[in-house]
Amino acid sequence: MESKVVKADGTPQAVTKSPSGFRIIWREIVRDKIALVSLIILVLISATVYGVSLFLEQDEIVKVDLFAIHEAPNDEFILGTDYGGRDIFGQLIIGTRNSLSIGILVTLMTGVIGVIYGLVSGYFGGTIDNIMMRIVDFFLILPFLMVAIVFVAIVPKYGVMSFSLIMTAFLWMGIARLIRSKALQEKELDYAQASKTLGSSNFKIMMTQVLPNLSSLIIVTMTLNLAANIGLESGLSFLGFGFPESTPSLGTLLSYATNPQTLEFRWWIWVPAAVLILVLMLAVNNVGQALKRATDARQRRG
Amino acid sequence: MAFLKVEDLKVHFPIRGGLFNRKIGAIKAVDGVSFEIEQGKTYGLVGESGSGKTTTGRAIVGLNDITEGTITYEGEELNKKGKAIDPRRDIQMIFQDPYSSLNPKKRVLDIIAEPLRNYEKLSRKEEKDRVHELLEQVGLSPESILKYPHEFSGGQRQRIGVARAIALKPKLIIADEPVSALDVSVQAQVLNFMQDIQKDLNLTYLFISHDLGIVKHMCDEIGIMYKGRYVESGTKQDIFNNPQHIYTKRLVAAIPDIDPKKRAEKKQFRQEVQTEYEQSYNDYFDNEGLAYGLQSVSDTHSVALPEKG
Amino acid sequence: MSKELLEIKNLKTSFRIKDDYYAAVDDVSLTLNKNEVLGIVGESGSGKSALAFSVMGLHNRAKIEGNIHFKGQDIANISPAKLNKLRGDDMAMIFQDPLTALNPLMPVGDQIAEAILLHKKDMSPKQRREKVIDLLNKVGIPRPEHTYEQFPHELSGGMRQRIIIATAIANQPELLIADEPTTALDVTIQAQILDLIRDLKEDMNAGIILITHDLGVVAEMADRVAVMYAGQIVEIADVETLFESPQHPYTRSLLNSMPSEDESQDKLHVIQGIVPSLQNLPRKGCRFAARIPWIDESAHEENPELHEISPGHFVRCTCYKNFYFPDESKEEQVNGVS
Amino acid sequence: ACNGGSEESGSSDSEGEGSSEGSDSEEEASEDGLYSIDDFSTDKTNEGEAIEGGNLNFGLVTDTAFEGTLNWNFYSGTYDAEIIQWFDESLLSSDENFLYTNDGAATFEPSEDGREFTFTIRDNVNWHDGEPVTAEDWAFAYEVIGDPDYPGVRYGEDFTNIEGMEEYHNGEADSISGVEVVDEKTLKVTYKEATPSLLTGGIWPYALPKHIFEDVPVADMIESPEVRENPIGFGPFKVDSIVPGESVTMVKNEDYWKGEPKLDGVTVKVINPSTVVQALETGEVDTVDSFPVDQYPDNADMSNVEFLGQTDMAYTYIGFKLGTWDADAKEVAPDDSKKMADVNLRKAMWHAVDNNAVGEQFYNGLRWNATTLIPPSHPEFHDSENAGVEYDPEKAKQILDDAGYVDTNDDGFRETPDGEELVINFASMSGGDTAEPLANYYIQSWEQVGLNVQLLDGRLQEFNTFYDRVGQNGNDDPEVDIFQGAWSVGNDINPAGLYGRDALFNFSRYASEKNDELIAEGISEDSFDVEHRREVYNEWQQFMIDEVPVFPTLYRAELVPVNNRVQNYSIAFDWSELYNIAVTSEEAPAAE
Amino acid sequence: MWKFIVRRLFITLPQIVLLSVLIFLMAQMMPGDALSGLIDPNIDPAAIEEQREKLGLNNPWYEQYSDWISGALKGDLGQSFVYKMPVSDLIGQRLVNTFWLSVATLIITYLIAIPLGITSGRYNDTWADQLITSYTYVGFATPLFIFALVMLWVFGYMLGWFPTSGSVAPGTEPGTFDYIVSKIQHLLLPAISMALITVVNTVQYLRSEIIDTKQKDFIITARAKGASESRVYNRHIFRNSLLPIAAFFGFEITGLIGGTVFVENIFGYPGMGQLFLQSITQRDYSVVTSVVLLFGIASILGALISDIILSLVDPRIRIK
Ligand SMILES: Nc1ncnc2c1ncn2[C@@H]1O[C@H](COP(=O)(O)OP(=O)(O)OP(=O)(O)O)[C@@H](O)[C@H]1O
Ligand SMILES: Nc1ncnc2c1ncn2[C@@H]1O[C@H](COP(=O)(O)OP(=O)(O)OP(=O)(O)O)[C@@H](O)[C@H]1O
Ligand SMILES: [Mg+2]
Ligand SMILES: [Mg+2]
Repeated sequence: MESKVVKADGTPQAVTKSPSGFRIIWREIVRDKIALVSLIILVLISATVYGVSLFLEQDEIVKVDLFAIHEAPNDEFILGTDYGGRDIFGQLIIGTRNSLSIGILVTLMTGVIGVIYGLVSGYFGGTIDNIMMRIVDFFLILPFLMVAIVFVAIVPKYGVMSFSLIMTAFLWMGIARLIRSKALQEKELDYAQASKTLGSSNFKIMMTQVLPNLSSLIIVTMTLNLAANIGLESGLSFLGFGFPESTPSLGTLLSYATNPQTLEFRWWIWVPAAVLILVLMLAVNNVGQALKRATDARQRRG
Repeated sequence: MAFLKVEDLKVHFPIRGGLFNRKIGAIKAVDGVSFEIEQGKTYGLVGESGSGKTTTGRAIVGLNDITEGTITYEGEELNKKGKAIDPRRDIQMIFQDPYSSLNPKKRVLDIIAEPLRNYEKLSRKEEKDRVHELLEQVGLSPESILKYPHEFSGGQRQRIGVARAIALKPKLIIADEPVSALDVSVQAQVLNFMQDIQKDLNLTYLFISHDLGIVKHMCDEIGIMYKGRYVESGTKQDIFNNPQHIYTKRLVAAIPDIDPKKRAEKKQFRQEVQTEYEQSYNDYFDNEGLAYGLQSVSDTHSVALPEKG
Repeated sequence: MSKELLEIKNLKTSFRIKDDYYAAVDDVSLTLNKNEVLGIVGESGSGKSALAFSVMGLHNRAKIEGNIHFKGQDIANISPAKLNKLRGDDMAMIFQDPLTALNPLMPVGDQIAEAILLHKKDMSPKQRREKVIDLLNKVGIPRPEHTYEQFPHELSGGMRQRIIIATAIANQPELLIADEPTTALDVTIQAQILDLIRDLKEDMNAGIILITHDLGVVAEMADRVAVMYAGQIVEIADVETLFESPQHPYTRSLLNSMPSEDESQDKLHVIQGIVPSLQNLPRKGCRFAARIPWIDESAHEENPELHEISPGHFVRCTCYKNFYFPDESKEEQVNGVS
Repeated sequence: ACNGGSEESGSSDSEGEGSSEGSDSEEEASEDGLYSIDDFSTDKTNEGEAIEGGNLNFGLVTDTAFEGTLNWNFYSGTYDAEIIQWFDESLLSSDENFLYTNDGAATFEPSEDGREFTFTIRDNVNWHDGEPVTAEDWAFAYEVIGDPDYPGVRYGEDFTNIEGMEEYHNGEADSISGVEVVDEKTLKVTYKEATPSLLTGGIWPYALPKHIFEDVPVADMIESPEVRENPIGFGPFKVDSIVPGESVTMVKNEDYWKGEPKLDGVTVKVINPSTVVQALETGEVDTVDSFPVDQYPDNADMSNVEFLGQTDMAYTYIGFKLGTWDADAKEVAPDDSKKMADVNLRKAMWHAVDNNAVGEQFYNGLRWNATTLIPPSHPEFHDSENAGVEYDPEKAKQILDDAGYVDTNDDGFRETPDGEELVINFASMSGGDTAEPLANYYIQSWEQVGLNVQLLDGRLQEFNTFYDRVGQNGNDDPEVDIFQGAWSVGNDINPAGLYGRDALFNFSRYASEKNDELIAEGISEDSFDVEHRREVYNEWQQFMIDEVPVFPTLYRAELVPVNNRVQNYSIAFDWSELYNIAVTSEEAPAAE
Repeated sequence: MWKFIVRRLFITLPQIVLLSVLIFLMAQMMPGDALSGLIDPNIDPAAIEEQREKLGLNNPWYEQYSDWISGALKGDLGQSFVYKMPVSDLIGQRLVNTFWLSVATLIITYLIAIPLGITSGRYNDTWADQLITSYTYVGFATPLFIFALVMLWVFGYMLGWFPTSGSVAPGTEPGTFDYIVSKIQHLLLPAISMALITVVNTVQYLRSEIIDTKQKDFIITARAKGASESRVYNRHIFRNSLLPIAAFFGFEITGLIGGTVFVENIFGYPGMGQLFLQSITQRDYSVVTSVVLLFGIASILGALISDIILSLVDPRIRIK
């Protein structure tokens, strides 16, 4: 791909400096108005959520107030309260922070594990690859939900970190497979072969030659994964295996909607969370899709 | 003692299948190839696609495992583990595709410095100086050092590849179709340049190509491969003026002539060769369609013919 | 009726890049007669394929200006339906890469049959099949019945190229455009394919445009040769003239850079620089001037035109008159990147 | 009949239980959005003219499938029981105090010493297949449950108390000496000990049709088609078809011993709790087994139903760990060194929580302050005079100060009298919307009086985990200091199963001689005298208030909405006239 | 072909065994057991203990496991502790429901996805494409369970078009026409809800596949033959683009398993997903193990089916 593009318009004399991969990506996002808006929204939400939550005490927010149960939005509680008399707005802020943190943590951890695993498997190929892929296959058939449930039951402190770890244990395979197939292709390319003849060790080739060439793929996949991962926790919470209420998250807020009374009569508890999830996922997805276009020359806009 | 000696080289790739992914057969990519190269010379390896040229080259630099046979470099057998000095430093490779052989994410500096970093402990400054020196040697301006490969034309890229290959001052370079991805005009540039540095650095080339015109231009000795085996080897003159094997003849006849006036003549010749090829195919190839062992017909010239008698 | 099969007049094919159009084929005029092979040579990116695609009407997002008369009909701006009637029937094309040019999921026989089906609607499937087998025979495929059912990936490069040729000649076209038909093939196979095209030409009495960057192929195949550089024709002449007395600096450089038969010359000629990209093409003055900097600027025309220097031999720009190869010893100094 | 919560609820005049008039005011909350159980009736008001036949749709509110062991002798899930009651019934009926009466399908006659019971089954009581229900069938039930291969969970003290049962169960005897078939319709059962509990559910009142189950091995009965696909009984309706886990359709049993049912049939089907309101509003179901009380306030004005209500046979409590379970001796081992061993501490913690506020705020008055460990659902034994312990944080502080629990290091929390940090670990169960805020509320309340109570692991415990840690297997988790649980109580009020010395379910592991005495006295022969028994239990209730091994927190209301078209319906515990139910229209009206 | 299938199954065997051991271990790690749910002062703890002993719940896990696996090898998946019936019977009932739900979902998914994907891919960057793409984005961002809840509300209750729980109307005779109609009515809404969300992936995939194929050289060849635009699309582009979708089919099965857990719970549809959750909360180990194993086998089979389909429709891939 790359070579074709260059072959057609790579004139060293005239092109002072062709943009690097990151620059292309950035340009693409800026050009794509929706993606740009999405990115701005994302940054704003994250800044607000992480910023404001610095001033909010999680313990204070989840403090039960018997005399403020189920209040509709009013001056004191901008978004009303839940059945514990707890401020929804505060929960929303902290909840978004927690959900975002999970999304990011899981994405990063699955990313790191998946990339390394896939890289090793794809790079070495042969029997190693065979064995490693069987392991992946095995993980793929594990009943994710059940394991999560077991963990919820037996892990005493169930918080953002332990939750992310469990999720990670089950979500690294996708990216590992993707990276593996790319690494399989990439290592056959002459530049990787050239490195070998130049005396570079396998590890060095993997890390310094092959990996950088997968970077745009990794960025795109991780962004799209981030979108999916933000929604993950809400699903488990819905089934009742998410966080305790003392750790608010978008999922816990959303899962209040399983109570039909809340769903019908107390929109302020779950609608903001639903909207936020939707907005977050849409925004991340938009950015991800723009990144995807940026890395795929054929789909690049202009 | 020959500079590089390849003896009865075999490289087989397993074909896997069956119930437990067992080996059920082998692709005999290289199947008993022997040749010698003298220092400072250019040895050409010619053959049609899939005949095993690349595999031979890769086996010499150590990218492919050898199934059988030996490769001796300056009297030392390659592929023997536990040697004090790594002779591979002396053997480098230039790749066919200048677009894929340079890591698109690396700057020229990093690309060229890679072998230096692996083998020589240089300071930043020394390293940079060496790279500058190498760039100069291959005729690229020093400011290229911070650019990415895609900012160069094909010919320039191939020069970067060469700079990298000569960084360790190798003695033997395997050039696997170094110009076939390039335009005619650029081809010339690279070929000229390769000849120049050969003189300057006293390099030995194993020049792999399927373009007979270029091989003729570059090489002193030539080996013709067919389905993993040699069909003929000899000096340039032997091959072009006195081809013995029908396959070689066919190859030579197929080269288009630049002179339009010889068109008819050429066609005539080609047809003759074709007729001969069809008639005497069985004299030159065994039942499996493979070439026989080499028989020397002169000091320099040997041809794959069935043993007489 | 004139014997001209195809007449291209002032053809300009422009691609949209960012917000502007850039001409990849710039003011090209050509004629092609029946039973004639016109070779087009030039470096990569010089616009050869763009020209061929324009004739076939295969560009979907390019702007095409000028006229293309095919059998007296202007096909440059013609309705898709009418064009579809011509394509594959009266004019056909052979592509460079025989693997990607075939649908990987269709038996090759069906792919040939499609060309017939589209233009000979009254043929029965059985007749069609026979015709395909016939064609396969014609292009020298050993077991046509067997091959009919095979898929592209099961065939070698040479075989695939034969399939493509069979598809192209299925309806006895009067115009055949071959865009680098042998670049991807081994020399021995190349020779066979070229022979095949030549035979077919004689059979069909067709006009052929043969696009290549291999001067040897042109020398063997063409009756007339056009040399393209940066979207323009810089020289056109019949094949003997061109190889015997090339005039344009580009043509001469090109010939000089080939390793030649006689080994008198140790060093090959190098053309400095590379073909500029579409956006960076100099649109004024001699487009080749930048690559022969030792020739004085005054030697070039301001608006280079084709000059007929002998009957049928045209050369663009007057710089050919003053052109010489620089001193051999200086020549190796190739420009660095600036 | 009960007093809890009614003072604070400030409801308009409370009407007597069972009054059928004034339905208008019943479902109206007073101005502060509170409801009172006193405003609900257990009986459906009849409106309009009943039609001939018609079908009733009965919803089982659950998000799981029912198990489908449709026989009294084998079932273990409550949903199965809700289904079985339509087609099979107890041979003995009981009154509002859960005492067996002689109005049922069988009558009984206790002997002088109260150890021997002679039962006589009425003549017109026949199985759905026309076979008469015989003494053999009843005895057969005893034999099956007592069989060593019996796969259910009913074999317990009620059975081991029968003479010869243990020998039979251990395989030492071929028959149960205490169970004797006198004639076709007469059965005699002899017990080892006579206790008043026998008459409140201590007798197994269900028969098992021998002619059907005779040839089925006992171990296989529970999965036999006779239990799962074509269950049989002698109740007012006959099972017609079953969609496993989802629904059961029944048609009337014309041969029902009390008379032909008015309805043509009944359909019982599973309704998800989250959609139960819609199912009622649309008339998809006429009524349900129980209605999620937390959904009531938002739907109190549902126009097509009448809400029936009564005090549930259950209470919520907070327990204090006072010892451990001695598995070898199979009894409670009290331990004075436990963190909660000081009764003052426990008492103070009770004073510190405002259960009336909890009931009003979390449950809109549909749960209310509990006073004693015998809930008002058992009016005969619930001591309505006993006011329990009132909410008084100042008093709580006072008690703690006096007992030496003071804050010595100024961290805002009290230390133990020995000056050590006091951190109390609180285990509470998850499930239900209010579980978490409720637990937090308690913690906050205790913090108000200076006690540092922490939620165990910082979160609620899932059901199974909770009971594992609290000690359902006898392995009490030493981490747990206090816990919040709930008990639903049986017909028999004998507290031995929950607070006795040898009760595994005595999770607080409290035992004392006085307690042993009182419990024993409650089921002594003297206690056949209800008056005496009441006195004993009043004393026990007060004793538990003084000792506080656990303290009750909330009593609860049970609400059941019934479509307006339904007639002759009641949720009273002693009501058993299913055959009398009628409807006024073919289709159930939907809500406006 | 058969050899290939056998080989694949052979490879998966150890996976399945490992899986079963793992599930067993996990089941043991979960607090409580199937009888914990019976904490009821009306039931004698001794009776419960006796049952535990009888059911072997007090045995060490490996004994329980070997009992179970040796039964499983004979086709006996054991007894459900909660339902007191053979697990195979229990699963049998649910499997049928889930099977039909999945089939309906798949059919609806493809019925929606293919036209949308084709439109979006063929006319890319038109308003129609943008509309469809927006839908896929929103669909991607919408949690399935919220969507399903809303669907249940709107179509089940507000409009009353569909039944709201169960798999069949009570009292309908199996085998009758009414029964079949009722079954279909019951699974339509869950299937549509699930399909509308899962369709998103397929549409996106199909779209990019078509855009990809559009730029292939052989499309130019087809045009050069004189094929009209519609023929080019129908004959070459769609056929080639639908191929990877067909191969996706098997993997969809794996995805469906996750979806059914949510959807069956929301719609009160008694299938495997519901059974799974329920038996986990009830600690009905033998059922959990069997259900998970079936899920595992289903996803393995799904992958296998994908490979087989791919090899059938794509001549480039040959399975020996
Ligand atoms: N890693 C490999 N695994 C299996 N087969 C291989 C491998 N590398 C090469 N081959 C096979 O070995 C044979 C020889 O390949 P090789 O690349 O050496 O040919 P070549 O002469 O260089 O051809 P070309 O002119 O196309 O480069 C071919 O049939 C090829 O398919
Ligand atoms: N669809 C397109 N959009 C934009 N630019 C194009 C397009 N097709 C070709 N070009 C540009 O037009 C110029 C001429 O391309 P063309 O393919 O005709 O060259 P060519 O002479 O056929 O080269 P080659 O020998 O590599 O095939 C090149 O600069 C190319 O980058
Ligand atoms: Mg090669
Ligand atoms: Mg081209």
